[in-house]
Amino acid sequence: MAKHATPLLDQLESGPWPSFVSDLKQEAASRAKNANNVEFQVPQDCVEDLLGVLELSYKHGVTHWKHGGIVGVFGYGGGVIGRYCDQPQEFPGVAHFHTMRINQPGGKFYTTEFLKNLCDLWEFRGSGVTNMHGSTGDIIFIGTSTPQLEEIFYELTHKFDQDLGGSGSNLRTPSDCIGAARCEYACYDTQAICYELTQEYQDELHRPAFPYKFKFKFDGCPNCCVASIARADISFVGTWRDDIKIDQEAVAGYVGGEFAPNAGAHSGRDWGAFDIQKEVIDLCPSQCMKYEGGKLAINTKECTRCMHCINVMPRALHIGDDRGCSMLVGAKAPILDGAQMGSLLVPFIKVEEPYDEIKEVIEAIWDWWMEEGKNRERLGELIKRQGFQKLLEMTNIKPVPQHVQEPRHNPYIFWKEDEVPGGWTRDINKFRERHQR
Amino acid sequence: MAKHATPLLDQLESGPWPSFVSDLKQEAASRAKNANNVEFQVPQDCVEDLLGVLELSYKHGVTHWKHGGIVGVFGYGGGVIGRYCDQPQEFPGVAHFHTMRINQPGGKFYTTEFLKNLCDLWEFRGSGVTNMHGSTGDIIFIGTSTPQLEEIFYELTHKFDQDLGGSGSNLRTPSDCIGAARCEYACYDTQAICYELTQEYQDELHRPAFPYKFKFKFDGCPNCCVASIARADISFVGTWRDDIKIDQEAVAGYVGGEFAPNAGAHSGRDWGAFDIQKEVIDLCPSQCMKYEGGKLAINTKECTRCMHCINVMPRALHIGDDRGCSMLVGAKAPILDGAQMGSLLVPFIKVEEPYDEIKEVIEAIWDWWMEEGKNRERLGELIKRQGFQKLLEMTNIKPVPQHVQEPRHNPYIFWKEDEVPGGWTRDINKFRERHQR
Amino acid sequence: MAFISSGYNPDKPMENRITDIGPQKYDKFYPPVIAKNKGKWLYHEIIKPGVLVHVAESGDEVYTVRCGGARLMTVTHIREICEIADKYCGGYVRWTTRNNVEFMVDDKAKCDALITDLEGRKFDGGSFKLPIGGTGAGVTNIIHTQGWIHCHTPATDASGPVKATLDELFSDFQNHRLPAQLRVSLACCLNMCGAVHCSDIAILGYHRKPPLLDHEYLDKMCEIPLAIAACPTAAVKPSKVTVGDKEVKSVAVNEDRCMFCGNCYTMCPSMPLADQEGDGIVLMVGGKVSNRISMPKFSKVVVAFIPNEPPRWGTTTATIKRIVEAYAAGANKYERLGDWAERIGWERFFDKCELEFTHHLIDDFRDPAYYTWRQSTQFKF
Amino acid sequence: MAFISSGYNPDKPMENRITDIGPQKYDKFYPPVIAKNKGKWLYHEIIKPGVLVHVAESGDEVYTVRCGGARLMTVTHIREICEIADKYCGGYVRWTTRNNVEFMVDDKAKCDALITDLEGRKFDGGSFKLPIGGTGAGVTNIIHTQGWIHCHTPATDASGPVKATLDELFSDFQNHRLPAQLRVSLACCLNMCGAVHCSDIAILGYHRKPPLLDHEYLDKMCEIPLAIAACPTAAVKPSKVTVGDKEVKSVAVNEDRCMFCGNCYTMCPSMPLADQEGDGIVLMVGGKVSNRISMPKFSKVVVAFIPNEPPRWGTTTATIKRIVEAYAAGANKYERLGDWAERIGWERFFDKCELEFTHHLIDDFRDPAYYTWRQSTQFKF
Repeated sequence: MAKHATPLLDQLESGPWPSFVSDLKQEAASRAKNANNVEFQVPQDCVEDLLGVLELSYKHGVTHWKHGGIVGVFGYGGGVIGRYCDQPQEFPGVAHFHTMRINQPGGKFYTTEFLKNLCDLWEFRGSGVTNMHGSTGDIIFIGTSTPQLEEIFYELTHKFDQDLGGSGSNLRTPSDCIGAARCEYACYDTQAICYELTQEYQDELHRPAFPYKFKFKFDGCPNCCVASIARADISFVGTWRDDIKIDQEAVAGYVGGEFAPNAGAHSGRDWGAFDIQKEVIDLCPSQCMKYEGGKLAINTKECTRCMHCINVMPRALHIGDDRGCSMLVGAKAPILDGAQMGSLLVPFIKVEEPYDEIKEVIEAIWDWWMEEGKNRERLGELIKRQGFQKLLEMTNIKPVPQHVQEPRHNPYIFWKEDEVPGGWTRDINKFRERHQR
Repeated sequence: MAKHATPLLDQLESGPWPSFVSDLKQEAASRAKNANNVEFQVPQDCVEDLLGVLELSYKHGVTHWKHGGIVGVFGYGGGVIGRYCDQPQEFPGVAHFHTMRINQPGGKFYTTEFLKNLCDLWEFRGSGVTNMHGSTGDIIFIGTSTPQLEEIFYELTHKFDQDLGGSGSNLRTPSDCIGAARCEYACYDTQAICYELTQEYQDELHRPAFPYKFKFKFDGCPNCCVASIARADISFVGTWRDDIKIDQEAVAGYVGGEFAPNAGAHSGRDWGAFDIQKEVIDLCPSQCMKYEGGKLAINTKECTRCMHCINVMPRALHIGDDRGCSMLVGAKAPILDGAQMGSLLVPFIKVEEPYDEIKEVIEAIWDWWMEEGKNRERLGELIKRQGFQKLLEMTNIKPVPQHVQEPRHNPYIFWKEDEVPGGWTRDINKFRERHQR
Repeated sequence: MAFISSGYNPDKPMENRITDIGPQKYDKFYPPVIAKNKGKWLYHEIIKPGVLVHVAESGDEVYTVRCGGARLMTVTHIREICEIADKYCGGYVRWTTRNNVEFMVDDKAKCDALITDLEGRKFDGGSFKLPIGGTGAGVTNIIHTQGWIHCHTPATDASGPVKATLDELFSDFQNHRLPAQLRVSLACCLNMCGAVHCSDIAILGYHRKPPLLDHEYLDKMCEIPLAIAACPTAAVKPSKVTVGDKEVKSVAVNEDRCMFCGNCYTMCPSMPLADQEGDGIVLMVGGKVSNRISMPKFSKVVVAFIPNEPPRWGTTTATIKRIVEAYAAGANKYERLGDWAERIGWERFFDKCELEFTHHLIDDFRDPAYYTWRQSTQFKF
Repeated sequence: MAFISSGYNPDKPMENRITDIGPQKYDKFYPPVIAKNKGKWLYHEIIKPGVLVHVAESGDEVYTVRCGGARLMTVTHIREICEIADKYCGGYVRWTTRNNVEFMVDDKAKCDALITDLEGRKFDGGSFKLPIGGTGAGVTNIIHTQGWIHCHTPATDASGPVKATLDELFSDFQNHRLPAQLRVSLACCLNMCGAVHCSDIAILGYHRKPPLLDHEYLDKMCEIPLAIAACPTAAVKPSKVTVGDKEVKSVAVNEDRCMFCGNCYTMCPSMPLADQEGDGIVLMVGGKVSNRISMPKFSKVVVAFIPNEPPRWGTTTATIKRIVEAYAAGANKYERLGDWAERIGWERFFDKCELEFTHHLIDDFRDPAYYTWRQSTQFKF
């Protein structure tokens, strides 16, 4: 029998989509039964209380969680978020119910062995409820008490060789797409650089010294499956500089209907026979393609590498061999000063160990932002405030037309004194010799 | 012999384009000769001095004109702009050299009789130098002295039934395109409404009571030949709501090469045979056209009236019969706060005497701007500062999707208290009953 | 419930301390077929919704079965996933960025048994545990934030509306009939932990009442200057307030300037915004992050407010369904929702989706608002 | 030079005063063929560059010969225009918005003699008085402002650069070889009396030195608070300055915040900006006001600075010529310069026009600047 009646939540058990209510209920039942005689280190009925407090929110139409206090593990400034229930008497099992962020592995590949170990640990020392995964990418452990934080950290580091992720004004846990591991579009090894930079910047990740949060995200190609361009302070998007490789026979295969376009992504409807002119050539944003006499031709110079043709004909077209990434900077969600997409800073850079050139750009950006950024000012907001020119200056990158979608339409150019012959110091009396008052 | 040597200006006499230097020289010579024994009321050699001071600017690379003082005609706050030379000893003929703005007639049609009268007046009481016309539209008389201002105004009003134009913080001289007078694209009579509103708002034109300048401009169709959309605080652009009228025979004439496309505008190059699919159908921004089986069809519901097809085939396509205009508001040049195009306020309004509905919109806008506008704040800047919603509210116009190019991407909606059930007054103690601190 | 030590000594926190080791290295977790063929994949194909094959230069193939899952997941459920992975996938499994679970096998033969197994697993309440789908021109899993289950600033729940929406859109999770992929996301307040602002459809929790002021405690619980500085519209000012017979330091809020963002509450727990009538849902549409064909773009607000309707948020899910159906009916092949709306014009979008246009949808946030108004005579009646 | 009264009595300014009568009524000046067919025109055709025929429903035709002219025009020149209009056009003539003069006749036969007459008229210096052209897919007359001839704030001359530019582009004034019409405009400072900000090519005078401060006279000649308020970047502050042995009220300018707009000078003549080395030309391109095909758009800054080079501004005109030739070579039929640049991408525009891209061209003016940076991986190398 459930500890709390949940008539509202119960209505979320029907329907085909996996019900988190059903899952929580099975966890509550499992803890109640405790078949393996676990010495639960947080209240055995905490999941019951979690359901109870959520039901109350469904009734009241508002949350019943309070601000966290400052909790954490020794020497780290992030990775743990305090959370308290605002009805602790009614729901003592979740009175203290902190979150821990566990740094996910690259590509979110797991062995079951590792996962089962985490499950055992979290059932034992926490609620057994997780997010797989949080928005930034971490595994999220939802709900434990303050005394368990160090214990969990100790077991993670000593037994599982596993660290926490970031939270607060620091480098947030970097994340990546599946990349070269299982995707033919990957222009660089997202997992390799994600891991390398995560390791290199452990101090920045664990010890908040930044004006605000800072995110790296790694997309292997311009399809941007991890949405780096919308949410990373530095977004690494794979690209290439040479020709798209064309297998003309495979092109013919698509044209002849042998292969389904877009890898079969449109199989749910009869869109008619594949029309390469209409579906590929005409949709090319730079109009750099031709299909004539049964041959496909791409004018590489005019290609903007949007991926459409490659997506439509993955057997026939492949990314070029001169690969690297574009770095875009400043993306963020709307809070506080409006959303930003990443703005292109480095059109092309090779992504190769030891990534020194990339690190130089990162560190130049951080130096500037740590010097000039206000409290809670994201990089994008600093760029807006001080200007894209300032970013170029601080990163020592030459302005190129690729930096802009279009040149400025206002003519308000802030010239600097050293750019103007004769400088700015003038003599009013000399001026008045030629120009009477 | 010229009074001042002008070796630099002389270099602007060569080349095919009409030389203003040659023209000034002929005027200077004419005044020197004075064949008609005119009793010049300003210095006879003022055009010589004008050439002299301009030559000096060419040498110095800067202007030699000073700020105007406050000069004008009695009872008007605009129409005259004071101008003084900063080298009056050297160029006494232009020491005082004020500008007068003469309100041009609609469509800038003239009888030579009227023009010759103006010439006689201006030769007699001024420099004889004009702008045909100033940027806003007026005839500009360049260069007279303070005592002549009232004399010129008296003669203009008494002899020529002609008033001054606007300057300063008032309604600037309204201007129009040629419209129905000689253009088959005109969706309303630009000259009629331009004249009517100019007369109706004479007080606003002559007596500055506005926060800053205010411009009306009247374009007969979306081709916008007077650029109203870029520079008028209220821009009236002709449009229609019903079908474009199609003469299928004339369409065939274009397709068959009988008529030159775009009224012959492309005659200077061999662009190949006219291709209606490529040149009309494919370029239609809303893709609402078809040419099949020798027939042209337009889906009026999806047409955005961009004029392209009509421009290309003026013999075959004609604007619809349910005509009126769109009103756009707030256009301005970059100073002070960045340029603005006009923003669509009234998607469609009939343009018919006595224009009461239009005047209602105008006056509602003025009431708001005069109440809320800061000193030197253009209407567009006020709309930016207080929001487009406020403009709709003050003009009592219902928001429609036509008002936006796209809906807001930030979710920062400023709800008003009366829109939110229960209002904003809440009791913290009641809140705390459900939510402990 | 006895306390059991991990070995950690609170008196000597630095003793044997291990820190700054980062995550496990990625390649320890690669299935063998992945480890072998990494960087050498030739092409892929979606065999049917939710089932992909990737073919390597070596001729190797990997079959992936993608399953939706609530991102809120218990260890019991994860253990079941592990059990499946142990049985069919040699002990490997992965998650996607959008909270899907992927089971990979290196042989088509193994695939069918796996699929049959997955399809048969249901929770006691009747829902699928691991429904197969989420590929191609369909709807995939909804990324979302915490909502009422664990967040202190939400304006709506997350898991509930997501479950209700995906029940409504379930057939499109398992089908490829849409013109292009359709990404739905939810953020429970406009802090947008989930960065939903570039989604085809974004469900956003929104407050509509200015903060309550707990004057008696405010100065004790908060740093007033931080609360003031937190306000992006400078609506919060210091003030003195009489509580009972005492004058206390507190703040005053210029309510007309409040846009309900909750930044003040983030800095100061004595300024709560949440309210049953005030809170609800904003719908935004037409965003994308891919650079395919068109450039990435932000989602636009098309429904200013829908009340919270727990437990199943009926108006929200019905409105979303209406938008999806209008998109499915109107868009061209490969055309994302936002590209469709731009092609037909937003005025037509509101028609086709039967949405009301209200003044709230007109941008009035700072200078760039201007660029969203219509500066052209090109529009449709 | 005796003073001759108009009849105005300065002692009694209101005596017989006529005011507020506005302009002459437009229809008094219509040629008969216009008056008769107004609102009933069927179509038009450009017979050859500069010569149009409009055909009315009645069958009437009006032939128009369009001539370029300097907008700065003396009465001698206007009288000559009148003489022509009297001879051929029944005493009617009109001007266009872009300072062209139009002679209209209602019979094709009258047209040829008119044209021959016009083509023969030259100034003593050799230039045409009334060159025929300015129609169709070519360059028409340049609209412009006053410049050094009559303005107190210019950063360049107007009539001179316009004459020099139109000499350079003259063949395109008389030809229809361009892909579409090309509108060139000039404003002698960024107050832009001429509203050149939406032109295919805009020539803009620009200062680059902050105002000189005439401290000794500043407080006497100016209202200091107005000068301070005039600054859009809040760079002007009140200050006290010692001049000789006297302390006077004046202003100080934060020069790093100055964008040289000259608003302070407009309010206060003791703050002049003009300087021979500092002043020069900015080139902007790609704007349009027509709603045809694409929406109206602003011109973009593509050359941050060219020094003033009187009398013929050689670098400016050569640069413009280069842009026009690149456009003529690259654009599609009907494609305006800005649409061409957007289609090929601005990075390609700079290549094709052989223009250098400098940091000045990146927008850094207020929040909307962000929207001009490249938020996509779509670009050309």
